Amino acid sequence: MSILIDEKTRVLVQGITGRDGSFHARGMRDYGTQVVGGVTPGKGGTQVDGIPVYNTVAGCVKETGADASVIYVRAPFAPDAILEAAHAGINLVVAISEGVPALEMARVMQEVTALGTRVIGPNSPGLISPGKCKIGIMPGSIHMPGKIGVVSRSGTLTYEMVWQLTTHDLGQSTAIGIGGDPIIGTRFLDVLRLFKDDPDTDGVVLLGEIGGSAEEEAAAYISQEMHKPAVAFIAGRTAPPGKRMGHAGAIISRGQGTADEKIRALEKAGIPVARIPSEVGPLMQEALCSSGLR
Amino acid sequence: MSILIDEKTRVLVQGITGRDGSFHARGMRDYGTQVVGGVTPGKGGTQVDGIPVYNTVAGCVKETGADASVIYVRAPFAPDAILEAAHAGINLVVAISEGVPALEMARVMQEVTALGTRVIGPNSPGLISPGKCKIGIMPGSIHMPGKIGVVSRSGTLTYEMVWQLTTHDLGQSTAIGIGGDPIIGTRFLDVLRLFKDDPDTDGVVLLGEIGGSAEEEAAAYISQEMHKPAVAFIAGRTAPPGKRMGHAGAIISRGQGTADEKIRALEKAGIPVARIPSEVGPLMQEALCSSGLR
Amino acid sequence: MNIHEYQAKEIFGHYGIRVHAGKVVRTAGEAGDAAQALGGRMVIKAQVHAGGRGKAGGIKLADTWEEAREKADGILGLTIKGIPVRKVFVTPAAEIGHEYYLGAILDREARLPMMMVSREGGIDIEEVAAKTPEKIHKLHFDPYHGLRSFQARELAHTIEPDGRKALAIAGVLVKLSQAFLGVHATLAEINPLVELQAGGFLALDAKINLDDSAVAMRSDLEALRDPDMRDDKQDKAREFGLSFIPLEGNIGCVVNGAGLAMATMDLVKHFGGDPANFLDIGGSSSPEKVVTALEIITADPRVQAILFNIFGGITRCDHVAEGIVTALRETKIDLPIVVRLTGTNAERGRKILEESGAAIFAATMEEAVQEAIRQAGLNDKGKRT
Amino acid sequence: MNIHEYQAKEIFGHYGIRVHAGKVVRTAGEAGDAAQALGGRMVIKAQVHAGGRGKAGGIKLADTWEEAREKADGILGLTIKGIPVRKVFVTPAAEIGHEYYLGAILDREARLPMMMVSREGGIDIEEVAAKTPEKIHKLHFDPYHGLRSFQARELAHTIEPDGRKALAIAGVLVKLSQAFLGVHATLAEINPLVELQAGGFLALDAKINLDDSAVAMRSDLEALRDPDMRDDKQDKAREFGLSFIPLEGNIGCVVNGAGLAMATMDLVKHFGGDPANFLDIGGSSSPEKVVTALEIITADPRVQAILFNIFGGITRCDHVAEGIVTALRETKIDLPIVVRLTGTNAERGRKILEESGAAIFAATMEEAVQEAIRQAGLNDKGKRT
Repeated sequence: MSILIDEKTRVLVQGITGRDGSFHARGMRDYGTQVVGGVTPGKGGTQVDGIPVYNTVAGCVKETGADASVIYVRAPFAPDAILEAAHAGINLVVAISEGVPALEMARVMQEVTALGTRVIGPNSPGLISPGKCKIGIMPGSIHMPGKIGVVSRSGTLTYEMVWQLTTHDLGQSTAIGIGGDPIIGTRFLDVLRLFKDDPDTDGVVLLGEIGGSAEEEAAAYISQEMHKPAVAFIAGRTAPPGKRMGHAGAIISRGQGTADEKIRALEKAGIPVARIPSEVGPLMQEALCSSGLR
Repeated sequence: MSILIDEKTRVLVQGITGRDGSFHARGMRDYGTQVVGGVTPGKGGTQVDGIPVYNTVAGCVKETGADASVIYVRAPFAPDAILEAAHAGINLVVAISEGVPALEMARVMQEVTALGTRVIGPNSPGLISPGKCKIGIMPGSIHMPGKIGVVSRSGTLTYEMVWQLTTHDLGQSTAIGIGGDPIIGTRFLDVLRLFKDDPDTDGVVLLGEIGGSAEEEAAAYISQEMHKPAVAFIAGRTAPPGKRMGHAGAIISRGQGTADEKIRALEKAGIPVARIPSEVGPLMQEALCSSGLR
Repeated sequence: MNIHEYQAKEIFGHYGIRVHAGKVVRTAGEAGDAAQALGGRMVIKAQVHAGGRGKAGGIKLADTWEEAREKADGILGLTIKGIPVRKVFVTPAAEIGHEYYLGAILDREARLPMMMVSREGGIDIEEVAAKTPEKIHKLHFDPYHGLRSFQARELAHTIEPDGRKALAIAGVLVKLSQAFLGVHATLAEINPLVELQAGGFLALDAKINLDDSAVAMRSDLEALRDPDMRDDKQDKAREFGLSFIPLEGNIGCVVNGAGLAMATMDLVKHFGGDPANFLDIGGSSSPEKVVTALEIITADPRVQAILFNIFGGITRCDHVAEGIVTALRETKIDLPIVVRLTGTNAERGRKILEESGAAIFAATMEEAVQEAIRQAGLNDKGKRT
Repeated sequence: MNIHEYQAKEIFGHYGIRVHAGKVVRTAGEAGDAAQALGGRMVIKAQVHAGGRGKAGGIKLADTWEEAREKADGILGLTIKGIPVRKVFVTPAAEIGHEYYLGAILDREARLPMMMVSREGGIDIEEVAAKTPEKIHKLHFDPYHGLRSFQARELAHTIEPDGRKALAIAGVLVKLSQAFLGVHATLAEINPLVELQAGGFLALDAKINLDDSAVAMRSDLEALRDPDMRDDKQDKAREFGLSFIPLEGNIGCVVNGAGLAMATMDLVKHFGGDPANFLDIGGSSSPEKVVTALEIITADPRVQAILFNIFGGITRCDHVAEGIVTALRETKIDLPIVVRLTGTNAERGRKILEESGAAIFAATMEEAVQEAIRQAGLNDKGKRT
């Protein structure tokens, strides 16, 4: 099993006629994802490699029965695209777009939450349930079906970690990049809740970074409620304060949100924290063994 | 019995140190209403005729246990006052203030609805459950306890009708002025639902006027769901189109919202409509008789 | 509050909606100059707060500036629905394609702003609504944010199948919703929105009504009030907190409360009379308000009798009586005054009036109305003989 | 993006918050003139994007304009936290009463803007937060409307018992929330807000940080960027879609992805090395991006070795390899280049590099980092001998 997406998920691509949208629409379909349609306002009626294009999400949903959407539109148009999907009844919206103003996301999230739609991102690489469905931009080939859940604020660092898990023969149930922005639709906690309830996720790898306090809250949740083995890695131990490290959310602000704080909180909660990336696989194996899961 | 307010209602007065606020605070108390406190920002700690004044509604609620609020502040401050009451946990907010921009009320109502607070008004004379509690500006003396519910978009016209009911020995369970503005917190339909469920309301007098289509919807509700005798009167049969007749909501706009349309809808629904005010009492008596209630 | 087409176009222009340039002028000569400056074929449009300007001859085409001057001269001589035309708008005529209707209103029932669109633009939208309501598409929008782009696109697609055109219309819809919110409109309408043959969409006509309550709080909106359209009486009434609307009849009405004032007018008509006005003296009425009310009413030579219908609540009947007595002392009023006083301090009020001997009393609203009608008839006859 | 105190005060002034007039100048002479024009006792404040200006001697009082000139001269010679002071703000000194803290931020967890207030203003708010968190009161507010007046009053009462003073503070809070929303701030802070002895409340110091994503979309916000604070390398990086932050070390890092770039830096440190920079070439990387990245990195004379850590996904490893080869052809780079390529087109990339003979390959991230550290050491030693 997996969380959020599987072989039955019907995906539509917002911004499908753009460079990124068309490239990744093909990539997702090639991986085996059911890409049932795309949306580009004004280009309805055309096709992208056989995938039908619609003017509106509502129109696409009506014709294709899509229940998930992935957004590749440019940042200024992303809030509207998220709301369009939510109002059209889409359950899961994955926003790849980078550079969405945080205040706009705060406004969008108020509305989306009331509609009951789950948003992943923005500034997310997407999510994948290996062998079943991939929604996003990650290279599918490095993944392997299995029982480890991966949740991360990063993109390529996630690939690095997933690849390592795969080489350690630790397949993944679902791997999710929740996005590098300060205001995001789905937080660590939200994903951990899902992994907790997924009977086929045995352990969780949590990849954090500087900025905010989501890792601290995740640590408390894991130790108090999740009761599944978890291993963490936090990027940015050497990041200087006050600088935005690539991700809009990766900033140590007034001495808060440092990697050390996060590592302390995780270790205090009994969660092993890898000091270097290559420790993640072995630590996970160890954690599974001591829980009797391996 | 009565709806919305009774002898247990604990009322606070927003804008109690103003001319209208202090005058009507006394008037309400003299009628027997439990006026437990007042609010005027910056004047907390003072008193108005022995009624304690607080800086914030939250502070007043905490100290006095108020569960209803009546607002006498000037129009520009009324939206904030309504929200302050709603956020402080007040169940019933009665807004007397006149001249609140309709768009501001639309914004306020979105928030208030989510909080589950009932708002009466703005531009309302208030409501009264005769002999129990009066919240507003109506002359208490013309009312008489009894079993007729009165709901009206007007002020003095309501007094005229209530006085007539009283002289016909038809006492009132509760009489409510819902307010003359286009966007109001409680509509005819909302009040009719309450009267329907009130075992001690035998019949309802509905006083409408030109503008909008609330009377038409009320007509449909009364005939399909309320199943209690009702009598109506509609003011503004001779009002010229396009002019705002005193009330912000009393305007025939593009031929819509005329008195004739409303009268037609009511009569079609089997509700007797008084042609002149003095017919209301007799029509109500008749309606009660034919329902076996008199 | 109504504002003129040219003002509405200025607002739309400010919000990024394309409108033709144009000039508002008060004389035929200025109209000719404006037409010459703008160049080409012109439309000359009467600027009055009244619908049906076209049918009334208030909108004319002109091929040359001389013709523009001539047509403006004709329009400036018109009176449309009782309002003399004091200004015309001179604006280029466009070669146009299809005409659409776009309009935003405040929906009372949903308590939200609502956008309405139709492919049947350029004509009376009420007619479309009455005959073919399925041709009007509606969507509520957020009172803070305005119409979202995706909503605008969905709405635009209901009236325009072409993807590119629909996108352009959607852009106008978003801006229209923002203009609507920005000026606290109760109505903001583009009828028609036209596709220019040269490409692009343009608001050919524009109509905005503003929320009086918002106008009262915002000087920038108050500044849109046209002094030409002002009525001295209404201004004076507003200043004193009275609500006054002139009508055609001969019975001047003074009532406290808008609903009761309407009901009183209706009752006058019901008994065969004709009210001269709607006048609500409001809640907390002082003697001064009553004096002002009487001044406004007696300024109308058609008035033959005055009817007071007062149900005292906050309004104190003695204040009303004092106002009547003061007005009679200060100005000569030789009209019969029928008074019905009930409620707060009614007895005291009646005593004040009895002492002055100025009023005819009635016990109920209906008696008062009937007596006023009788007095008006007597008075009128007395004058004629 | 950080902006200066004087810019933040301009914004606050625009939103109706009272601030002292003042002038930004670049020379001591201008500072003297400004002090003379403003009159009275002055404060001279360094305008740099760094905290702790006071402790660093960047804020001075001056009783006369001659003294203002002198103090400005001293401050304009300072370097605060590595940043040379190029501008000072000359502003009147105020006789002040109590000092409060007011600040708005975006709360990530609640996903809402949040107002924070404390009666302990004028000092380091982080210290208050760490030692006596109960002295800071917080309230979320609506991301469209801003703080409601009643919320502002409730919040003001938590830090000021006097009703009238609390009302005045509440007024500032509402405006602060609106300024915060209006400029898409991530932080908008008044520390301290002071009560003037002459009456009224004034923002004595002001700090605003802006959301880079919003700045990228709004030219009015972009215009607030201080050219003095610009870094040519960072500008160039931004222009090519790279994210670059200079550091102090000797190993130039080129990585795709922000998280991986941070992890790479951490790993360099972990193995005893010292990164010269953070550099994320982003997702869809073209050869040009890589060329630009190499140009920026090799401009730093401290760099002794270059480390590429590429996990190809959307990033194609052959593009990265082509970029390296092109850069080597166009500019003379005599630094060791350690390359780790994995993922999309890694094989092809390696072949391109092998042909040019330019790079040292590593199979994993850890091997690459260790090799880069070794090469930097060798290179450094080689140069010194």
